[in-house]
Amino acid sequence: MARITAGIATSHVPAIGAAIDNGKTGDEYWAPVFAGYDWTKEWIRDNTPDVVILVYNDHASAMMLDIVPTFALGFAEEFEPADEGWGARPVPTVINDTDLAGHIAEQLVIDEFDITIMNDIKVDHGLTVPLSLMFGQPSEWPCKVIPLAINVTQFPTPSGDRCWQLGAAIRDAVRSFPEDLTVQVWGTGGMSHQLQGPRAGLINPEFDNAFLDNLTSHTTALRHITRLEYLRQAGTEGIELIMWLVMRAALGKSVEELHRFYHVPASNTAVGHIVLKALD
Amino acid sequence: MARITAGIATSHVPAIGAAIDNGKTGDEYWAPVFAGYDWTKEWIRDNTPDVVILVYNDHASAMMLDIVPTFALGFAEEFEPADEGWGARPVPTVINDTDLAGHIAEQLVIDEFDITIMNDIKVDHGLTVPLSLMFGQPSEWPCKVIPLAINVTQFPTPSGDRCWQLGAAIRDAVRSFPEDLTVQVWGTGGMSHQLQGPRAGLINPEFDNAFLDNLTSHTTALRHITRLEYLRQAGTEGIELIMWLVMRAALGKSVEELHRFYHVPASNTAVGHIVLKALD
Amino acid sequence: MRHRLYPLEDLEDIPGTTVFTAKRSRQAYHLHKFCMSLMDAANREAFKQDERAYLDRFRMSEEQKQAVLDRDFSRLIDLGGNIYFLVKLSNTDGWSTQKAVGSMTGMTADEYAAMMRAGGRSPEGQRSIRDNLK
Amino acid sequence: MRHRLYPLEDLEDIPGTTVFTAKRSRQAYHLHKFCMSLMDAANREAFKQDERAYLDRFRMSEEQKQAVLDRDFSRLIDLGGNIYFLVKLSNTDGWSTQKAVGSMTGMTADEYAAMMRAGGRSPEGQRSIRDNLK
Ligand SMILES: [Fe+3]
Ligand SMILES: [Fe+3]
Repeated sequence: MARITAGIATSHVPAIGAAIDNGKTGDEYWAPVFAGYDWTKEWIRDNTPDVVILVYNDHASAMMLDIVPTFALGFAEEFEPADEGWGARPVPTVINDTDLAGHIAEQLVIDEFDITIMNDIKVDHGLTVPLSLMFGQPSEWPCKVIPLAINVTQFPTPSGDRCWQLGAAIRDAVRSFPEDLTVQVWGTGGMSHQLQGPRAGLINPEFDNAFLDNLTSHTTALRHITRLEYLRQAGTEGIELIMWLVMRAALGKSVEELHRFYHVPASNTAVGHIVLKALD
Repeated sequence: MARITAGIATSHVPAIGAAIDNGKTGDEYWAPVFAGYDWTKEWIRDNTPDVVILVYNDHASAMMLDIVPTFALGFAEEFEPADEGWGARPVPTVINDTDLAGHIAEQLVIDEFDITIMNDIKVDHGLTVPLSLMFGQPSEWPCKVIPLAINVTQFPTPSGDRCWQLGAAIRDAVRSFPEDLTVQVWGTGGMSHQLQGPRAGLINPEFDNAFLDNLTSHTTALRHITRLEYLRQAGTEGIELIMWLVMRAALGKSVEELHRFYHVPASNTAVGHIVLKALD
Repeated sequence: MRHRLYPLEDLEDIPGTTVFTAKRSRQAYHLHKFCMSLMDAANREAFKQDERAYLDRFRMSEEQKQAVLDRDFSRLIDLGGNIYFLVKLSNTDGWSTQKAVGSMTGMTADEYAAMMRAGGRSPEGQRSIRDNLK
Repeated sequence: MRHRLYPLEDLEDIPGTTVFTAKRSRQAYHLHKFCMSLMDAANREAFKQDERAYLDRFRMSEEQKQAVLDRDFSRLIDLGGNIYFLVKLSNTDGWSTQKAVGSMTGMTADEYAAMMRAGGRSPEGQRSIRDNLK
């Protein structure tokens, strides 16, 4: 039986990827950012899952122009990194687990999620930066990855509560998969940031830290934060935090916080990172 | 306030489109098929809606290869007919009502449907044949059309009951649109047919007629026909009938049957057609 | 969590029927890419000029290419294909959908057309492989 | 039917903020098509060679073209643009995302960078236009 053992959430700022790719992780600006991930890089060496279900948003790299899916499941065998305007990141090809992905698709549709299956996507920094943060610069990623892209950009975006329901359904789907697999669910994006207009640069540490505080045991409040409230409090791009709720719901009722990190800034963004162990 | 006044269901066989385009509607083979639509062509002259929400499935013309959405709403200003391998059908460009489409998208996402917005699609026979059947060969379609494509081909397909829920939500969405608009919902595809394998050519008049009988007032039974049951009873492509359920649910509790037609065959398919008036 | 209303394996219990799944879609991805390329008149022309050379532009399996050259629709279904993609090929050839579909039944085009005119294939004995064995 | 938890108009009540909707996405469809074309190195090269000629390949409005030539990101947002598309342009120029984003704030790049290092823009007074008027 497959089981979800842990969840990881992290911001996925493109500049973090550039700092890694250009060997700047030791720079004065970047060193404090990367220090926040040292614990996790150590921990995950002994806790590498077979599969990561990686919840991210595509940043107008593979979707958003002609097609805007609410929930999109990557179903190709492999995913190459996208060229976001300055060449593709020099990172390994992402390898899917299509058996598990197919099972999850089946089960999600039975559970009345109207998912979209994507048979050909390039994956952008939203997916590859978290992999680099946790696994460094290997020649191959040490596990398979199922990309799950969520529309957080074009309104109407799904509600936080719908994302929670999706996470809970993913949990059920994984637990009903007969193969003996260790699965992690990662939620990416956030924390507070706004990348447009005169209000750009907004950072709300109070909101961010309350979110981190509540993520372990006070999740009801988080489920009911409206889309409007995210925009007001955490900036237009802070709404990416709804993807953390997919991860949290997938872990079940009880979790233990293993590690937490918060830092301002990375480029325009507040960086948040948390590692949660599933107890149920 | 916008209101849904009527619903139309019809098969959307490509050969019917070819018969129209090639002037063969009076041929011995085709005349009985087209006779079944005479009543409706007459009726719709006095009952042309402002907008048709046209529920159809794309037949690997604009989707299905790289992207397989469960529910896809067309959101371009216009849609050209697809070239399905023998040139595009000589029919007018389909013009969208993006105001209403945008409102429906908003409301469906609030109602927890995980729709996909398509900003660039060509529309195939699934959408254009019903328009030709009802409106003939005008130089412009006499109303706007919102394409709503449903995956009925690649498993997992949505359940009939999920389609019913979608129809009910479309009803709510239309009724909460402030503009004074007359809207029809059309469900297309079906009836029994199978286009593959040694079992191709399957036709089940008993199943089809029961479906037509129950569509007006005994809808609970129809909602719970499983995907497996459609395949067993109505053939692999007979499952297109789930799109009729979207139409029926959008009409509300009470409807009056204005017209009905059933004929075998058109090419590989049993042709069914029904016109329902919304009474609520 | 909602439960399946039937075991997934039951989808394989229908006589003469292959259910098109996400997995089969992967198997036929490049075959289907070829089929959809025929939605363009210039591509149809190029295909007609030299079928083999045109097919070699696509990362299809050799078996899939041969089945296309043979217009063996049954085999193409076996190799993951779905009829909605495959009719782009038969349409390119100027075949009717009835001709393409009928070619999978083991009947001649005339026999199949006659069966359809007479009301089509009866569902009797066509619902379940298991039940037929009883 | 679920009801909105807030009036849709409230999305316009946030200071200095434009919410990207399906409607705005339509307005910027061809602008965004241009932006995504820059995900290809050869296209970036062609754009750099002759920006105006390259832009003329796209059915963008004249205002959108001019705003691209001016690298006026505020104006591009006004004209329907979304930052995730627009950064393809700033990335092509070799700008950091911080430079592109900061250019919309009325601050110099150094001022904006300094604000971010000091903890970013406070949300105080930035939550609601209505509340600010009270
Ligand atoms: Fe992001
Ligand atoms: Fe069809």
